[in-house]
Amino acid sequence: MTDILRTNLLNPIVLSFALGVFARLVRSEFTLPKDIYTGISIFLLFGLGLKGGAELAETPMATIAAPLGVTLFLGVLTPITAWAVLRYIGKFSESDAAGVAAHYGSVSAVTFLAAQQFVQAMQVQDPTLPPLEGYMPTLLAALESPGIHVALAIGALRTAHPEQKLGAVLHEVLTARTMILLIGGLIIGYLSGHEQWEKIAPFYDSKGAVFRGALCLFLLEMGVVAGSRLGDLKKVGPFLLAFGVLWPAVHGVIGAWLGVWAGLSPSGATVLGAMAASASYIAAPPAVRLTLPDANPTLYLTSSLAITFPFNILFGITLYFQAALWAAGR
Amino acid sequence: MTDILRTNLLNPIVLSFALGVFARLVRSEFTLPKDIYTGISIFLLFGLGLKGGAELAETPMATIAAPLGVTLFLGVLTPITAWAVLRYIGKFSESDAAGVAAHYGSVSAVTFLAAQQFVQAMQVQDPTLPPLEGYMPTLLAALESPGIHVALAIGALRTAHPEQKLGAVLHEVLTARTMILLIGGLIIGYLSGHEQWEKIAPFYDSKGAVFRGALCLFLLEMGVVAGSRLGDLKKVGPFLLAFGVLWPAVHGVIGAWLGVWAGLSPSGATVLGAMAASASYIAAPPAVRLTLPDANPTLYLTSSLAITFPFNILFGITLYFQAALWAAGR
Amino acid sequence: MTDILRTNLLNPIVLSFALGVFARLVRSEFTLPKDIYTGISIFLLFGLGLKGGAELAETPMATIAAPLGVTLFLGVLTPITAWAVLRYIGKFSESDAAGVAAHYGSVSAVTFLAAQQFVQAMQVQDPTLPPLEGYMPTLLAALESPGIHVALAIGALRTAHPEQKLGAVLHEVLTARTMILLIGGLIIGYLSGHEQWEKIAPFYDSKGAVFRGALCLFLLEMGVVAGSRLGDLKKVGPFLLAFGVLWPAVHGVIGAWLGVWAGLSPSGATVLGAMAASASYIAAPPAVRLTLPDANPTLYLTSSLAITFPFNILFGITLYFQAALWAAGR
Amino acid sequence: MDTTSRSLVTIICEPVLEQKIEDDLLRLGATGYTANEGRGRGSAERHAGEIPGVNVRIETITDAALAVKILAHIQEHYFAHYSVIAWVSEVQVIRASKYGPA
Amino acid sequence: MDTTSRSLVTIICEPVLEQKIEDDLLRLGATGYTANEGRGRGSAERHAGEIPGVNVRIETITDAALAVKILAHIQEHYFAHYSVIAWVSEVQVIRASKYGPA
Amino acid sequence: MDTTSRSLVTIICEPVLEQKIEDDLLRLGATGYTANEGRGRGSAERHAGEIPGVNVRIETITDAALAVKILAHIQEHYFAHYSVIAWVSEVQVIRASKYGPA
Ligand SMILES: Nc1ncnc2c1ncn2[C@@H]1O[C@H](COP(=O)(O)O)[C@@H](O)[C@H]1O
Ligand SMILES: Nc1ncnc2c1ncn2[C@@H]1O[C@H](COP(=O)(O)O)[C@@H](O)[C@H]1O
Ligand SMILES: Nc1ncnc2c1ncn2[C@@H]1O[C@H](COP(=O)(O)O)[C@@H](O)[C@H]1O
Ligand code: NA
Ligand code: NA
Ligand code: NA
Repeated sequence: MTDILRTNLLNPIVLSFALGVFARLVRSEFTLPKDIYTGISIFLLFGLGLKGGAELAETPMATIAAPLGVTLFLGVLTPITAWAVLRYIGKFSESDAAGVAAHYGSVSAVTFLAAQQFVQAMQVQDPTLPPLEGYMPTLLAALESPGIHVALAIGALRTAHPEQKLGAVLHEVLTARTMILLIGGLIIGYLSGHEQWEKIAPFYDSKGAVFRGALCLFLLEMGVVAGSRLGDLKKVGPFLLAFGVLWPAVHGVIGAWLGVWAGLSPSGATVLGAMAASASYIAAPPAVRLTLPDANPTLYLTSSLAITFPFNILFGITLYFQAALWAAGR
Repeated sequence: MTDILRTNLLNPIVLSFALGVFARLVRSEFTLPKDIYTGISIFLLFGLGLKGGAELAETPMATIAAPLGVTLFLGVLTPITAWAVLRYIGKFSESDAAGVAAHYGSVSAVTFLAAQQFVQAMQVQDPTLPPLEGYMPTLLAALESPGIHVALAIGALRTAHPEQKLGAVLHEVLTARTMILLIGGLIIGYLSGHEQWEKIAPFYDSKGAVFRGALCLFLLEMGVVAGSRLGDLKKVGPFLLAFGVLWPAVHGVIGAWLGVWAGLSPSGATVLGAMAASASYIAAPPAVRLTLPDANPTLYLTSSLAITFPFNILFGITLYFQAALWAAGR
Repeated sequence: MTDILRTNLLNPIVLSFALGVFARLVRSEFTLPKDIYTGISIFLLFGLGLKGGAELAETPMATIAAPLGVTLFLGVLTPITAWAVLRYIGKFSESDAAGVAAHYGSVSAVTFLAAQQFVQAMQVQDPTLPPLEGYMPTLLAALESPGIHVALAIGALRTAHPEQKLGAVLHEVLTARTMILLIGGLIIGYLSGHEQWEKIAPFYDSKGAVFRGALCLFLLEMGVVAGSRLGDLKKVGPFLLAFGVLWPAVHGVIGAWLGVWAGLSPSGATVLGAMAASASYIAAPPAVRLTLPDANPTLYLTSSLAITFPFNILFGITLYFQAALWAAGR
Repeated sequence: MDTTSRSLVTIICEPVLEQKIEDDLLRLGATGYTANEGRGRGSAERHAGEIPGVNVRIETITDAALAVKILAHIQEHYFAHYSVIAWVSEVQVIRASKYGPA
Repeated sequence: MDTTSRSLVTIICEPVLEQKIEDDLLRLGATGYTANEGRGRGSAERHAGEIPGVNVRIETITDAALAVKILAHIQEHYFAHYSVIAWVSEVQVIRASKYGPA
Repeated sequence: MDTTSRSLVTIICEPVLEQKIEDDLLRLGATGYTANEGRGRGSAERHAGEIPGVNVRIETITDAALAVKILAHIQEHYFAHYSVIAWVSEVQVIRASKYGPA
């Protein structure tokens, strides 16, 4: 486990994140231009979708049914457990509890990508590991939005907001960049099929170097952003600090275990675990901001960006991998 | 023909365009950042020029003379025919007729690229097809500006604009981004030659995956832009709707036929047809806006972006390919 | 020598720079979007660092000690000589002399890259040349900042600026984008090692096509920027014109000679010479602007961007290569 | 040339509100608006965006009455929970008709 | 510290006009200008650009007389056919000399 | 709805000064500021940046006294050697408390 951890920590992707944090800590003015940051995320998400769609076209419905079901189940379970813990153990306000829960009910695409890279590295070390399922991006798309809606519904039911228009938010989430690119990419990849994908693969190349290289740049900026939130760690209090580390771990282990149970390979289950453990910081924040205006953004942004994201990247994924191996009885 | 059409419609490039339109129709806020959009177009145009220049260095003057002559002829013919139809059949105002004509007299680089991708796909299916001429980008550069000047001259002659400074516009068009990158790229590629090109080819790689992948992203945004113009379709009236579909088809078939006549391969003639059929939406609009201020932008932007561009991408190119095959007696 | 020069001048990288200058001279509105320009420079610097770090991990300390020492020596020598010449022969004001000297004491990463590309091309022509040292980026990082501090210290000692906070400037320079990316990249590359680098190399691929292709785009914009400064050539006077060409040549030859003396290959010595000869136009300007407000930016920006940079790209590098060969007795 | 006095309302808000506020403006009767990105610092930092401190600057030219209505609307709906500030200044315009009846 | 009253002219126009209007300003006697990108909505949408709604915001500080001259110029040359709006407001500046004689 | 009169200070400076001036503003007592990029032309071209003409536009809402203090500070520290201009205009704000005591 320790040397798996070392391999993970000495990975350029993880180190790029660390560099970004460092740059922020030394108050460097360095930052990736906003448009470049957006451009890279568009590139990564669209490539992910295209690849996943092409793979999906070769996947029998029967194979994906169970994993998909488990994923949707996680999309309902995780926001509720997160909300319950925050509300009743953490004594958070209704809005704050629901707001943070919405983030943990959704998923962080970058954490997904990091997990994917991680298991691919593991497969190099241990060729006996079955390959990662190609249709994982479909599960990513499926986990993106349900959790947000569940949590916002809870929040809406238990508070009364003049402003809140759940319909508008539903629309906002479903038509968000991430969804358009991921689901759109999946459909395009599915329709045009594997042969067509091969013709553009080297550009997106989600298995390979291009993808990994772009991910480094992206995590560099993620580090800067997370770093700029470190100052808020004091503000969020010890409970959220603990929650941001422990609860993802719980979700991740459950996710990995359910993944194996649903027939995913240990690699696939690890990625599913990372998805369940991850907290959204792109789709969820605006949705929460508009539906639950009195939820404090510092709480949900800090916990998802500055606590849970780094935890998953640094340690979580390795843990979920162990859980998956154990669940698979390896 | 139908399965050629299917192949074309199920192409990631075309589907990306459709996705962009869809995103706009569901009122998604998704859009490619302006600078990324510009960056990709710079990348595509410059790569196109470099490649074309390197090929040009290996092309005897005699080979290219006839195709070049035909291209310039199309640059004079298409704006005049377009203008005549709009003015006398469509009863458009002098300025509107000339303004729209300027767009159809020029060329859309993206349509050129899509046509190039199309014929390359056809060659995979039918290896007996002679390869696409490498010097096509030279023809693209040649067709870019003449049509604009012809149409604006017509407009200037028949109206009197205090503001209009044809000189200034000539300068504007000749020094526009497209010209600098395309012609500049051609010259650089020509001077540095094939061996040097090989050393940077994988980055621009206009034949291959990188180019195609970038084109997908570009068309995604083109779809968003075209989609945002769909609402104007009502405004432009039935005549322009019909014109935007039928007239390009006429230009395209003439172009393909003349291409074969000038000795181009069916593939080359198809691309030339697509060029003739396409309407500019980058170089022409500002030029027209400045020279013919009272021409209504909604007319020329909607027809070129929301009618003719999609038509060519979806059906036109396939049609011009058929015309070229027929003209070549295959 | 002449045909080496021709090879260099007919290189796409150099020609792209020329195209940019040309675009500016014909008053084209063409320019690379600011964010794309920044994005490419981030890509190039980070890739350079990662590659250099991976190489560094395989380099025994003993091997690099002497070259590193010589580099630091150049970092102290060049600003002092530049300052002395400008102050006592050029009769520049204290601030102007120190301000310009700060630029020549630092280094231009793009000139470094151009030199690297040049020697790689030379190696293709003459396979007997020993390969370029892989750890050169380390030297680049080492030469970035000392020269700025030496020159600013001189300026500070000899003038009295209410505003000047050397501490703040030291921080600013050390945490500047270039340093974060270059040194950060070096450390990441060093820690993750060669095997990990191989996995992302195709994306950054500093030896190969991707890097070269991106460099073309970057130099295109550099040309535009340099071109927009040509008008200032009149303003800076004949002395600075001569200085901007002759002094870099002197620094370059000294650098190449010292490089060979320190055990670098002729290729490595050429790159070191180019580094010594080059003038910074990213790190130095803001630092000088803040510390020596009364130094005239037109002087240092024009000399480094519009005089010395083109000179090195066009002729300097070839010269330093000759010097290195001669010093190596080849 | 005769100029007319109008009110220029400037609103600075976190990006998540841009669309909403722009719709509000048109609904309240503004004939148009101009927006651009900015970054800033204020008393609270409550932006719901990955990148903190980024915000949007919205300007609209209206008649005096509408300006007051807009300020009141902003105050009522957004001040409590969002990072928003707004101010009004008097400007002279030509073709005043463009901005609705005075 | 003594401040002087000057006029701040703000012009919002479609991008294709930026260069032209900036040249006009300097020719008319403005000592400088500041421009930045924006997006907007108005009564007409006549932008000649692929991306609709994008426009440019140009500001120039001038003396009162020039301000009127500029507005008149804009009105005469651009209002008829282009998406342009302009307004003037009074501001207090230091080193008034920078903006031409009062 | 009652509005209060405040001063809007606008500063346009070369990018290298942005951080410095923003810090100055807060130190002098401003409760916040908004900045965005622009490009411009003026009498001098002394920008220390690769890309000439790019500059930053900083706005801050303050009370009248602080506005004067800020202008004086800018004049004293930056006018001599930097490309900076600044002006003040009067605006009406709501929740005036946000911008410090009047
Ligand atoms: N005094 C001020 N002057 C100018 N802009 C301000 C001021 N206070 C706040 N802002 C802007 O309003 C945004 C939100 O302010 P706040 O709600 O105080 O965080 C900030 O990000 C600034 O862009
Ligand atoms: N009432 C208004 N307030 C602020 N900006 C406006 C207003 N009306 C129009 N604009 C701006 O002026 C541009 C052109 O307006 P129009 O000519 O009405 O399309 C729009 O894109 C807006 O940016
Ligand atoms: N009269 C003016 N009106 C508006 N902005 C100006 C004016 N003069 C200068 N500026 C702005 O202030 C910056 C610096 O001006 P200067 O110090 O004269 O070069 C310029 O780049 C413009 O953005
Ligand atoms: Na989750
Ligand atoms: Na055409
Ligand atoms: Na140097």
